[in-house]
Amino acid sequence: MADIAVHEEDHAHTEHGGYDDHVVHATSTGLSNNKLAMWLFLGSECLLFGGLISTYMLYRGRHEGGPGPSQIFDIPLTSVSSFILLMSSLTMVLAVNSAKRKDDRNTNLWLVVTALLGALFVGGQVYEFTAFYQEGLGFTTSLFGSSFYTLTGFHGVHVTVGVIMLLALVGAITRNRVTGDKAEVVEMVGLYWHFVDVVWVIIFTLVYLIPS
Amino acid sequence: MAIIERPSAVPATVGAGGTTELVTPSRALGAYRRPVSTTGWKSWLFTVDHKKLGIMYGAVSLFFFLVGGIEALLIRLQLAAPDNTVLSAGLYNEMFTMHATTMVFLFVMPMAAAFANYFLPLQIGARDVAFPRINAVGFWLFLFGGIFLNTSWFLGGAADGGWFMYSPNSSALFSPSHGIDFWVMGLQITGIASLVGAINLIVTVLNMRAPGMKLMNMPVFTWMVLVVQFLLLFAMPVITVALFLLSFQRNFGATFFDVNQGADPLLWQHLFWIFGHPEVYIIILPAFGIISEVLPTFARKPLFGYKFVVFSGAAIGFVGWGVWAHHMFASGLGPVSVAVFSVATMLIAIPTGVKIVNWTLTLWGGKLWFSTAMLFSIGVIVLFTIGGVSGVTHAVAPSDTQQTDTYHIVAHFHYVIVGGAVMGLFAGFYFWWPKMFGQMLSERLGKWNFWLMFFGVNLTFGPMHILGMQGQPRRMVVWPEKLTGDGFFDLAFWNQVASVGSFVIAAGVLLFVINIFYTAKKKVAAPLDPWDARTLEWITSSPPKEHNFDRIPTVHSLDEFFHRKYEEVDTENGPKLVKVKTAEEVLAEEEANADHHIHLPSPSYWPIVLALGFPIIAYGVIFNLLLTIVGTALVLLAIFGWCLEPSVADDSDYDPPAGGDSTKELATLG
Amino acid sequence: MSATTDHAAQADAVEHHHAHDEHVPSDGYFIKIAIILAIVTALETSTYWWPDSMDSFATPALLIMMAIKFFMIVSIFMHLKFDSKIFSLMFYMGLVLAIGVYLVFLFTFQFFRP
Amino acid sequence: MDRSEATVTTLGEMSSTRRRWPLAALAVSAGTFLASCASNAPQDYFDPAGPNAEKIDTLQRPVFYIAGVVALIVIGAVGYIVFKFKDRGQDIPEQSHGNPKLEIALTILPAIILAGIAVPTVVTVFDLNKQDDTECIINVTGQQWWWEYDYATGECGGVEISQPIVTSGELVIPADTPVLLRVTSRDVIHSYWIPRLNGKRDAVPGRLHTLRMQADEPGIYTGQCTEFCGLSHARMRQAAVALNQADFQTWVDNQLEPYTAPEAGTLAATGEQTFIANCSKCHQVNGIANADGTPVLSDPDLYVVSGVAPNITNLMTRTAIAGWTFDLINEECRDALWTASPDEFGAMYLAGVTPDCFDEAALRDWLRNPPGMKPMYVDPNNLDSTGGKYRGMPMLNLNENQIDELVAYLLERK
Ligand code: HEA
Ligand code: HEA
Ligand code: HEC
Ligand code: CUA
Ligand SMILES: [Cu+2]
Repeated sequence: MADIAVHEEDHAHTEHGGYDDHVVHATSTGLSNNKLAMWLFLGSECLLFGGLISTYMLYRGRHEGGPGPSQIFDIPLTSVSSFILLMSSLTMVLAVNSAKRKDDRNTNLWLVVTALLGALFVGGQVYEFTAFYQEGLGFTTSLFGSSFYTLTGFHGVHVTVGVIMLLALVGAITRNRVTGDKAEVVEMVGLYWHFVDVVWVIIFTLVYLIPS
Repeated sequence: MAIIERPSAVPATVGAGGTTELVTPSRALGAYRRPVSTTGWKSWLFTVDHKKLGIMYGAVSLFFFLVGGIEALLIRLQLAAPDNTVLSAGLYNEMFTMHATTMVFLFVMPMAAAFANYFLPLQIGARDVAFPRINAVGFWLFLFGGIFLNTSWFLGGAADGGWFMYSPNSSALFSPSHGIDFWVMGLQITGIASLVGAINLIVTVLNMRAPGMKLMNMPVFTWMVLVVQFLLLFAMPVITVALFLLSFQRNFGATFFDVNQGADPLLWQHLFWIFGHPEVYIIILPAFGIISEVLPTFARKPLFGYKFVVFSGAAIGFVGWGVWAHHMFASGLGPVSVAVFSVATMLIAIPTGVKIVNWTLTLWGGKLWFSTAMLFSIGVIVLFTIGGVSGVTHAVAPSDTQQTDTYHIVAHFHYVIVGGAVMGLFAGFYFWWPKMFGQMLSERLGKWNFWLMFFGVNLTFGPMHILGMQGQPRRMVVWPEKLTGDGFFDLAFWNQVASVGSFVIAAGVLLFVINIFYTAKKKVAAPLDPWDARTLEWITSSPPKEHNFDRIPTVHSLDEFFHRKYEEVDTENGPKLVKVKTAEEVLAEEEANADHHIHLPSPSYWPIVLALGFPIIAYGVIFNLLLTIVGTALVLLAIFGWCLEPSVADDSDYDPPAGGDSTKELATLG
Repeated sequence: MSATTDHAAQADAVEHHHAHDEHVPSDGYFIKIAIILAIVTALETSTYWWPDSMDSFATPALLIMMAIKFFMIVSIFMHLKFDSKIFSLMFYMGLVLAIGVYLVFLFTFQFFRP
Repeated sequence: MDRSEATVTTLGEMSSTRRRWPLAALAVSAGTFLASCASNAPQDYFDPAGPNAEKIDTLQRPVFYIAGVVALIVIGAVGYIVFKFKDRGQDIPEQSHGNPKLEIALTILPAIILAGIAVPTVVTVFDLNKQDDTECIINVTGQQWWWEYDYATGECGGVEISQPIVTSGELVIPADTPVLLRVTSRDVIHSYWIPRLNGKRDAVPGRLHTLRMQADEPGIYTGQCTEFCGLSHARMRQAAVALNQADFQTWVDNQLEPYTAPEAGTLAATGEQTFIANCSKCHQVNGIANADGTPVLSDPDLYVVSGVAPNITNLMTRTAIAGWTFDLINEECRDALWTASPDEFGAMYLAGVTPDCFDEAALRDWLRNPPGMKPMYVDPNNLDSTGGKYRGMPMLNLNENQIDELVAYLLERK
């Protein structure tokens, strides 16, 4: 993702041995290319998740031959994991703030915490899936099953990708391999992470909490 | 000579203040060097240059146009006589499915991407796009996706569900071959290409404009491309969802379209058309952009009502989201939905009409030069209008229940697509060829090309109006003799006319292909400004240097180039436009004030590697999950390499070693 | 190089933001926001134990709380409130389009029929 | 439908059409939108034969004219400008950038025209959707690749239907009576369309859609499945047959007549046995019984993906089979029937497949090799994907004797 704005006249200065493009990118709008791209991507993701959520909404009541939502959802458990994901947004913000202060140590610390919380969430989801499966809701059992697993699965994959990105970022920061503006890279991963959280905010309400 | 600016240990001037900083070369980073070839095949495989990518996009889509065209000719051969046996029923179904898929996804969309890639940076005065490597990935994904899709012909048969692939006919039960799996996965792959391309181009337009290039100074082509990228950005995810649902059903047993489980087949229709209708504007708007460049150039006056044309383009893009269900008037939506979508659809004729009117008024009072590009553009106005008004007859929902799924629809969309989008792209070919290759396509062949296509389109698709109204449904491998009727309107006669017409189009297209080879062989250099053009892409050599502009031009107005050449002088008979500078002089001035120390992105190995992983994953999903793991590993490796790649090539990698001033003198594009 | 700065300066009349004069809220502020979010989440969860008779009240309440959480995260954690309006435009364009299109989509399935 | 014959006629067609080439150019340039004025093909949708199609027609005609005129104006304007302003060495024109007032005017004008189209459109949408005057309800079910009609018991246009009637291919309705079709499907999406009576309505599995049908006069109105439904979509046709009330009564009575077994010792009687042995697992003939008197019941859901095969109790009352694609009657009889005046049509139709008219070629070919005539996914080696079921009628490897017997038997199913 983090390609460098290239047509600009820029000056590179070496830092820590790597070729660090610490460049002031002058763009027409004055905005960073990378951040703009990330926001566009997130705008696009709205339509992706919108489609999955609508499909789920349409099909949630159709579960002949298998358990329905109200039979299997474990609201207290999901609430805990929702809370965990929510808090990971806080730690992410703290990581971004540390990065802006050029405080690598704290940046890394918060990134690791965020990744752990994310991993915990994914773990919760894996547990939830196995539990549901044992209660008779397979991917192919019913329309409800297919659309539930697809929606939450897509979200889970997004979280997993986020965790990998966070950990890779920690590695890159530790070894000074971040190309481009470090704070901005952290911020970009942060945007992605918050978006994934925000999607869960919606899923948690629409899928789990609203009585069907 | 290296085109890639490499960091040299010479002091470079930085910033307005003129402070000097030392720029040192980077160090090699293990295996992750960047390739540096500027000529030869490697320079194409690893290029990140938007112009090279543009040319590759163009070449590949042209190839797919011929493929899709040959499929169309086979369709027309089959339909030339009643109960014909050129194609079997199964093959015929594969043929029209792949004809449409190839034409839409592998020809028109990527051909528009070709022009967008090549000319958008030039038109806004940029040296490249915002994300050159992502740009390269887009191209390779398109190429590999297209090849993947077409390998289905040899691996058990192509998709046979029609291009909108309605469920449940697309379920494994009803289409047991792997064709639809190829279709689903192929479109996913090219879909990623469109999505990343869209993000890239939007950022480019917003962020990389030359000084003075306000949004309202941008050429209309750039504007239309921008609108298209937004449409892609928001439409691709919708089809992505639909395709995922379908492939989960076909490959992993999900139940989304299983009616026995209570599924509603209309789910697919909605998702497809929520994508599909914006898609038709994705198809047409680049062509609108092209002819909005061509018409003013050859009328020698600015586009009439620039702002109206721009806003109407945006309006089309916007309203286009609210009309998708006009493809489902017979699907049983219920009267309220039908009425709402019917009226919404009619609304779209208003902004589109604005464009037609403005083009026509651009011509009014002009000094019209009928070059081939101009002929094609005028052809678009005429043919698109015919297709557009038949679109309005479809928008009238009750009449559409008669028209839908007949040849009347086929007539409508071929008029707007072939008469509109394809002819528009051809206008682009003739208009921009000298800029891209420094050679003029033969105008004489070009005019033959135009007239054959123009008559061919009318001969092929005109009769389809009659066929439709006489009740011939589409997608029928045979039409029966007993239902042809006789007299003036009989189906047999008009089907024959249409079939003959398709070969007339083919002759036109063939002339274009011949023209390319003829031109390449003749090797006559084109004048710098053959058309007396108006926009920024002409303020550079033909073909443009690798860094596009010696000096980033400063823009003062719309039609910047024109205003540098012409000035208004007062004469006795009032003000008069006089040419004060030739294009050569304009260019010389730029060259004389060239920017120093231009920094261009280095080529990269990773885009092609990354893209290659996707078809492997897709084959894996169809044939053997082990392959999927291999593909995924390749993708991960490529991402890893991508991230660790230094931002420029290592000094010692340059070949031949550059000496002295490394910023100039670029290899030609060949 | 002078072209660069010209470039930026002469470019569009769009608000010119620079990486450094951006408003960066303090850690404490974010923690406060997080606490509010946590409280809202607790409220949301509590609806699960509300009696069935309150269902018709719970749904709108949940939707409102969802929206509050959504916009707090987006505008504060994701800085949209402090950042350039262009970012907001890009994101909300997608969001509004998605909401609009999919609501109509569900409407055609008579999803909202009681 | 002999193949060589088809080729011959094609060639004949070609030579006769060559002379019309100049006309072709003329017609195309004259604007094919106006093609609605005259017609010959039986599915011309500008030739309504009932009130529903009529409503559509009165809506679409002016729209087509408007569309044509708009197109002609644009083409005319472009043509005029191209002629008037071509480069004759004039000066470079003034660089004018537009004229907002003119622009706005030319934006509003189409808006007004479209508003004029939108209002009657909406009115007609709701008008066509009314169903309170329905006098007869018929269930129409599509499957790969034929239509089944199921007449519910009750009154239909003044005629009492005492027991359900199940037929295929030809929809028989009382003329001048508002009929409501309840359209659905058993496998993929199909679309029911009788152009001269009404627009299309998709037959979507899992959904029930309604479609109004009404023919003013007795006659036969052809149609075609218009939603792509797989391999033999092109060979999924249908017709609506309208009869006046008395004739409709006769038709209903005939459909409900009890089964008459073939006379013992005849070829047809052997055919009955052959039928029971080979066919009745899929096809139902109402009333047919084994030698011991037990009724023979078909079990198509075991053999066919969609779960049904056509009910052929009264096969010979229909004029075409297998998705109404292959004629049971010869060409003269077909032409006579299709062009019969409303008065004589009923009698002609009720006569059914008479010995004079019967053309057994298609039926024999069908029994010999159904997938050879109509592509269906019935390759016996390739049934894994469907759980062993066929998607059409498979080749049964009947010998010519069996075919003779079956034809003799089927000829009596009227
Ligand atoms: C380039 C692609 C393109 C474009 C631009 C359009 C443009 C339009 N289309 Fe078309 N359409 C398709 C490609 C396109 N379409 C395709 C591929 C299909 C079939 C898909 C399939 O089934 O396979 C289709 C199908 C299709 C249908 C569904 C038909 C059916 O299957 O039953 C409808 C229905 O409303 C429709 C309507 C319209 C309308 C109203 C416009 C309008 O945008 C047209 C507006 C333009 C004009 C009207 C002309 C200029 C205007 C004036 C001169 C002003 C004055 C005009 C008036 C007052 C009338 N189109
Ligand atoms: C971009 C879109 C596009 C384009 C450009 C075309 C172009 C053409 N189309 Fe296509 N068509 C569709 C999109 C398009 N079509 C779609 C979406 C459908 C619906 C499919 C469905 O129902 O699912 C369709 C369906 C369709 C049908 C209906 C099939 C059916 O319903 O049964 C027909 C029938 O005539 C047809 C014909 C043609 C013809 C004759 C051309 C011509 O314009 C083609 C002209 C081009 C050539 C003839 C190529 C030239 C080739 C050569 C000169 C050979 C030279 C070779 C070498 C040099 C090696 N098309
Ligand atoms: C495995 C099931 C199966 C068997 C066995 C079978 N058929 Fe069929 N038959 C079908 C199906 C399915 C169709 C509909 C095909 C179509 O039109 O697409 C059909 C169509 C027909 C038709 C056309 C009916 C109409 O109304 O259009 C006739 C006649 C017919 N079969 C006769 C026979 C005879 C006689 C036999 C026995 C020798 C037989 N069939 C055995 C499945 C079967
Ligand atoms: Cu049934 Cu097409
Ligand atoms: Cu559309």
